Amino acid sequence: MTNPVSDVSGAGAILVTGSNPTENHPVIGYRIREAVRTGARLIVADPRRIPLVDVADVHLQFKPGTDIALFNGLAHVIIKEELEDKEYVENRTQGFKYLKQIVAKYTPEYVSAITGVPAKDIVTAARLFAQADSGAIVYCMGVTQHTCGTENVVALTNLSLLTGNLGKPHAGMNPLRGQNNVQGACDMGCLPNVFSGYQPVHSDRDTGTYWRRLTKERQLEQVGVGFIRPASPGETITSIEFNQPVPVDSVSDTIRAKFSRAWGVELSDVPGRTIAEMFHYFPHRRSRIMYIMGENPVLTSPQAELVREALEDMDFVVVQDIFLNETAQYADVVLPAASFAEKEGTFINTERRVQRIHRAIKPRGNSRPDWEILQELARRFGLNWNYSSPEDIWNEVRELTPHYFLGMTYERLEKEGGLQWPCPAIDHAGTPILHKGKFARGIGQFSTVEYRPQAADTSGGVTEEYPFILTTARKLYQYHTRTMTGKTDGLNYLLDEERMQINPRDVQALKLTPEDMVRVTSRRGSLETKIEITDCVPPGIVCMSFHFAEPRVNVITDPAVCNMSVASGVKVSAVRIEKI
Amino acid sequence: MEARQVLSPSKKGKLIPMLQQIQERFGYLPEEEMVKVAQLCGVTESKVFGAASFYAQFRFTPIGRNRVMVCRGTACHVQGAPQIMETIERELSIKEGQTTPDLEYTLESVACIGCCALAPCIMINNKDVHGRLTPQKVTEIFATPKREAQDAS
Amino acid sequence: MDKVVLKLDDLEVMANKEDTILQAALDHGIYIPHLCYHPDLKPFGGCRLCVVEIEGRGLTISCKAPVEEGIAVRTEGPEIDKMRRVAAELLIVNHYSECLQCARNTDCKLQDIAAYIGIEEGRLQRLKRTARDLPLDDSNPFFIRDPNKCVLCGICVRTCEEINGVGAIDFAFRGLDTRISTLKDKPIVESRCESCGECVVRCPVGALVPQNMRKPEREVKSICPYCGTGCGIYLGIRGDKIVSARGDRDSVVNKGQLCVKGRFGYHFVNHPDRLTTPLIKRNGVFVEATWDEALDLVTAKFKEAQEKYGPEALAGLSSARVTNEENYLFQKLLRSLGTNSVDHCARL
Amino acid sequence: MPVKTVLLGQGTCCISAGAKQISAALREEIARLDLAGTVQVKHTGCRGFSQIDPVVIIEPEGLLYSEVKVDDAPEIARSLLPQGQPIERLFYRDPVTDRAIPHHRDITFYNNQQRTVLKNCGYIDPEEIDDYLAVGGYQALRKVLSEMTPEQVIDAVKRSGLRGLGGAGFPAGRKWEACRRASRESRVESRESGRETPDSRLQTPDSYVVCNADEGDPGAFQDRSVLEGDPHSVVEGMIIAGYAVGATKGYVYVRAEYPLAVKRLGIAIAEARERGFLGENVLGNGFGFDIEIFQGAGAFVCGESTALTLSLEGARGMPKPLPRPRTTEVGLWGRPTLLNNVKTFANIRWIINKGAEWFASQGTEKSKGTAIFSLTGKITNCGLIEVPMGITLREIIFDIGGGVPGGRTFKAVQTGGPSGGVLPEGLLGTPIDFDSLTAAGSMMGSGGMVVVDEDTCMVDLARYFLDFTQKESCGQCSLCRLGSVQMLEILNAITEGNGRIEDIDLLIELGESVKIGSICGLGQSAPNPVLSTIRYFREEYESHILEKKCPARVCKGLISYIIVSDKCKACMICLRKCPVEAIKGGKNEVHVIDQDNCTRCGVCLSVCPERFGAVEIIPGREVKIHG
Repeated sequence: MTNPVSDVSGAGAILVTGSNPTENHPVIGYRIREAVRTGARLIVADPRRIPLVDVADVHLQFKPGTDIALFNGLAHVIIKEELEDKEYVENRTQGFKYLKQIVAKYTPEYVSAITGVPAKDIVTAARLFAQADSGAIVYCMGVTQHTCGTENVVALTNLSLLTGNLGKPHAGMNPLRGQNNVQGACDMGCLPNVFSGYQPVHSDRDTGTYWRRLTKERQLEQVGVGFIRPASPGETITSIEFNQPVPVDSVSDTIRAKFSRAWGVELSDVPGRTIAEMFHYFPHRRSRIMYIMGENPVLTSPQAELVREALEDMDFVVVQDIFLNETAQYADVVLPAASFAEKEGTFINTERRVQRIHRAIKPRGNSRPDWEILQELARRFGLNWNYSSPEDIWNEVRELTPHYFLGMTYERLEKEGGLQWPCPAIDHAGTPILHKGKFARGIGQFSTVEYRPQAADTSGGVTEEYPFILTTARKLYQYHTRTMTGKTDGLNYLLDEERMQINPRDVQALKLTPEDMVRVTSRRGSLETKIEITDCVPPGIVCMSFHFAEPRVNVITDPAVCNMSVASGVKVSAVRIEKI
Repeated sequence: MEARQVLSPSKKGKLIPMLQQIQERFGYLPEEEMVKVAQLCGVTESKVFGAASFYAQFRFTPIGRNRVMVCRGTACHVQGAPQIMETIERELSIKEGQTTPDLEYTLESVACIGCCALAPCIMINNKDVHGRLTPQKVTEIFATPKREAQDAS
Repeated sequence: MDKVVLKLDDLEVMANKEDTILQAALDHGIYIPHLCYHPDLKPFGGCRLCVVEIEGRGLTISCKAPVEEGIAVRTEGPEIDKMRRVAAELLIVNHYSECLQCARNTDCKLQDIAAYIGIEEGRLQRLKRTARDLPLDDSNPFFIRDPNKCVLCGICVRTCEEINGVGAIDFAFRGLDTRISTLKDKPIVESRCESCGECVVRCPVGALVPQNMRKPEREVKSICPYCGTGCGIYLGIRGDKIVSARGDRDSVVNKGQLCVKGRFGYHFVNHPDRLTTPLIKRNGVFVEATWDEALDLVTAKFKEAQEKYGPEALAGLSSARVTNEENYLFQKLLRSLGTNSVDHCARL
Repeated sequence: MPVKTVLLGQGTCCISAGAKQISAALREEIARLDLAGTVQVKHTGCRGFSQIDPVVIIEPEGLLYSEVKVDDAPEIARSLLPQGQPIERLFYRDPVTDRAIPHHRDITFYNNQQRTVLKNCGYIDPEEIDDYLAVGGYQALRKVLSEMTPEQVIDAVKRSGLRGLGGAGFPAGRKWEACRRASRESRVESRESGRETPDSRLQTPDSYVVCNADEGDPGAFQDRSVLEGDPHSVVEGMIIAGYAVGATKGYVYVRAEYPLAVKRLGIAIAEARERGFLGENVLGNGFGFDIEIFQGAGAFVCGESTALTLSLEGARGMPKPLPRPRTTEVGLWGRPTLLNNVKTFANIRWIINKGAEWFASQGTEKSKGTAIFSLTGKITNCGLIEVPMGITLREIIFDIGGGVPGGRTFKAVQTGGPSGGVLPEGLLGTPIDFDSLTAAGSMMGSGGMVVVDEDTCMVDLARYFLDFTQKESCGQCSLCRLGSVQMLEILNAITEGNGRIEDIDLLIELGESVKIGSICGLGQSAPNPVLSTIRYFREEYESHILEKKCPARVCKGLISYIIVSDKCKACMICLRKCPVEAIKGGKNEVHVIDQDNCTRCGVCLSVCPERFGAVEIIPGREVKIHG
């Protein structure tokens, strides 16, 4: 998030898209409702009628996968009605004229035809957002988990730039992170291409993936299989004028050298595999040994069957977790870890705030905090690790990542209720709002993206054979794969089984009754599920959560990934539904 | 603080008129209809019920074919309305606010019918006013139709 | 912030211009009995207990009256005492008061008020209990609603509306029949209630209490382990078990608020299914092992594979649930072992 | 050209008494006699004298026929023939002198009144705007729009001394002025705040005018009569108010239990719109104003301004506690709102037409103009009256009302409905005005005036009113919700014979606390009937408690029905009708009521033939009749 959570309360307008805060980030949901009560205008852009729609001024119920058209349409209205923040656009951005050209054709009528949203609602939404004193954009996986996820974000960012909403209070671009420390995992360098603080490991910090860099010429053979869709010329990347990779060879070399020196080891510059590549479709491209700490990819990954196969196929799998989860069944060794309540450390939340956690009780049985296990292993590999506490580790992070964390001592974090990065010095107050006054890269770049319809042969393409779009979501009373929530009886009482949401009109057309089971089949796989009849989903669209092991929705979702962020496009899968 | 609240007159202001229309149609407020009203007015269902249950006009159970309203105005009271109510309760074997099991009668009291010169009085089905009542007259009013109803069943 | 000076009884105090008299008094350690006031919520003014007298103007309820420069406020006086006593007695008589069996015993605003005013048994006996006995609503697995203990302060209604914006409950009916109700007074679990428990936290009496409540012996500050919002929490500990979680009111992120998972979803920590010892799969079955056995095996296997396939053969998935320190160490370990294949489920 | 006009009251009360059928029959007869060309039958509102409804008036003679029946229609029609003669048997007979009075102008009930607001009620057809125009309707509006600035209008209302006739008597001019000020300020503010968005500009008028016609007081029906009899006068007053305070939208909040008033008001609004008195451009003046009817769903507390506003907003009508902004500043939808009663608005045209000074010349020093009461109860002439402020209670009850009927003795008069109090004979000299009535422990309130005689139990009357208010309590504040019920419980105990002597002091203590501690007028005034009856009729409470007797023979727990053996003719009627078979006896055997089984339902009394009069009620429950 460019802005703090508390900032949402005073926003003049809020655009929520691809996010269902009241169920998945309830406390942020409270803030949004609070903002509405005190006068904020709320625009919800979502294919589903999420609970926030009840308090929204406008609901833009677009067809899944047409995000770019919608956002470009909003930009079109803003530019046409001259509602953009002219001073801001003039002084702080570049590329406005290209944006203007690109969105020219996205008239409300044109966009309406693509998205199914009434033209007048597009106009109203654009005005509400642009005319507010401040406009916050709140989004989540509904925007990013698409094959064009990055482009969706680009189109959304354009709106924020146009209206001068980046770098001021009660505004900004606010992605909501799904898990307590997903931000921290990224910030700490648990990504193939960067060390902590996004310091590049190697020169290609663009979209390069392990597989593509190594075997560029062999990608094309995969077309149609659809595991990883290639960036064929003219299709996606080349039409984007976004963050052109800067040559960072010398930079990354220096950084690698820094870490190498500090850690006392040689470091490789071979790009690492992403999660999707670790479980590659072709066995010979997979990893052979997996060390899985606190993850459950068997349930969470798209085309989960493939993950299961890949795990079975691997030479050796280590799972380190607090429960014997579904993935652990495929492990050769399982290491018992301590839970969050049993150790010291820090988490980083969605607003970049580093916060302390404390040991409340001692680890269960012989379980140990993950850091202790890791240190034990490191020593067995002959590495000279000597951390006596998480604080030792944190101090190393601070030193090696000074531009982000240097100012954040445990003492300060404790006393000041957490700090938001960047906090590069001990007397630095942290950074609640990013891009204030100036962008990190100097000037805000409008980038242009075009809407591309889903081809009929791709997973999201609706055809006669696969007439429904299946989208995925999470629910209030469960969390992820239920490893944690499933252990609380009350939560299981409130939500104990998966039911696919389906519109009453579709129910009628398919001649279903509320008790019926249905078979849902995509181009990837098939499952059986109960149904929940609700007008939260419009006709033609069905929705499932991935909380339950059975039915496991990810056996049928699309593992095709976004070319740039490598996030999977699980939000759109064409399916067919049959009564059993 | 109260002035700052953004209120939308168009939707919420129709809440009570909508409930009145529903009651006009069904004779009471069915649950599904209240849910619909909530959606149309942009308020929660509990708010609709909170408002509906606040006002004497609204009912949540089906109403009898004949609606008996006993005036509880002051003039009627001092002229013996309580006795009239008791007599009707005895005649119909129901209490104020209830409906006979055969859905023939619903017995209610009303703040004032506005026929104080006719006190004590009752009104049946919003049109027939019976005034200057005594327990005896009440018995007569309910004797005939009740017998008919029994015959019919 | 602008300040004003006013007199509270015989004390001259300085208060924020936006404060009400009640806030100013409570800030300065002056107790004025109150039941329907809650600092997080807009004033309601229903309990009538916080009545004070502004000299020269007469009685007013202090939860709604703003402070003003130079006013002199009396928190006690014959008229105030009479009215407040009668109001308190009426509330107490109609409150189902089996205090010792109540989960909120010693933590009850009505008890505080009774103690402050000094309730006389003789006076109470003059009054009749006029409220009716109503059934409990224990449909929600996390809390119980007892309308017989409800004092109709409306804090739950306002919390549901002002704190989390759900609006699952409202006042229904009127007069003595007034009660807090869902649509048609159905069990709360059938309403749009999101089970966040914010109302339970704020209920001044025992009308809303957690199911199977156990008071903690101590509390430890932490961060909620669920979504990325990062709400500050206090874990309540009893023995070696977590028995409660509450929001940290000092946290700028959640200001004391929590959702259903954060407040009630801590049972996984105590759960018997927790892994307590390393396991090694032998012939397709997991058998318990010592740490040394397990770690030695891992080390050996990693080395073996790396020799066979090269360092690239190893890949690691880190976690969005573990701490920064642990994530950092994880990638440090893998990169130190020669591979950059480290990722986590950020995109899921 | 009609020579004669037949005026037929068609108010709710008239219709209840059969006026509709009479009208139909009369029209039929007139057509049959071929009189349609010379005789016009006109439906009007009620003329207020409910006691003698249905009434037929023949103009231009001014003849009044009282208590007309359908069967009288042919005879009335015949009397309208050129050679027809007045029908003497239908003349009103003065109950005191028993003299037949042919002309309505000679009837004491009318000629002691001073009708301003009710002037046209009963004379014009409320469903015909031309009737209203013919009596000078909408002239005030024309005058205001063509000659006066809003400030001048407000000034006139201020100078007239008009006080709100909804009960509290707040000076109307000051309210209008405050609303205009707030309305202008808020307009500037919303323009400057920059928070205006495309749709918010469309939807919110700057301020509102609301007419309170939620007449919930049991026993008051003057608002209804005005709306049924002269709806345009209210509409005109509201338009003028809208012009004065700068509002563009008006609501009439009227009880849904008043279907006829709703209907007539709807017709009046439609007609006014058609004639250009309402709409975007009133009388071509550029001023826009329209009125919508909102049917109140039945909550007495919605007479309170904030509760009424909440009700219009679709919420529970729970009054907002003080301190809070006035409705004139923050009212409907958060906008400045002028809320006045039906009668207040109906007075406006007179103030404009006849001048503020004319209005101010009537009434007393502090209460100007007239007051309207629904005079009911144990009174000879029951009906709606309009009298100048300052007239005494005695004049109303005895000169207009004709005193207590049936040779009974006047005991007390209750004014102000459930919020008011009871005044004994000693206070009959009290002049009618806002302040005097309040000082005497009662209030003007909504204008109910119920006369009670020796057969009315004051404890029961207090219990009755409290039962009403506790049912109508919004339930929000502890003192009103619980205190009023507690008081009711005590009164129930007293009327059932379970009272304790210390209960009287407890009632006073509770009553005074509820009075000072409740949020709104409903709670604050709920104890009035109890406190005033204790104040003036304490001995009645004491005899209930100490002697276990209800002197007025009302409270069921403290009375006995007996059969006077000398009078009983052993006719078996009561014996057969007794629902609990508590009457023993037989043919030719004097009947006796078994007191242990008697439920005191009163059936025996009502069935005992009047000529026998053998059943009597006596105070107390000690009677034991054995054998």
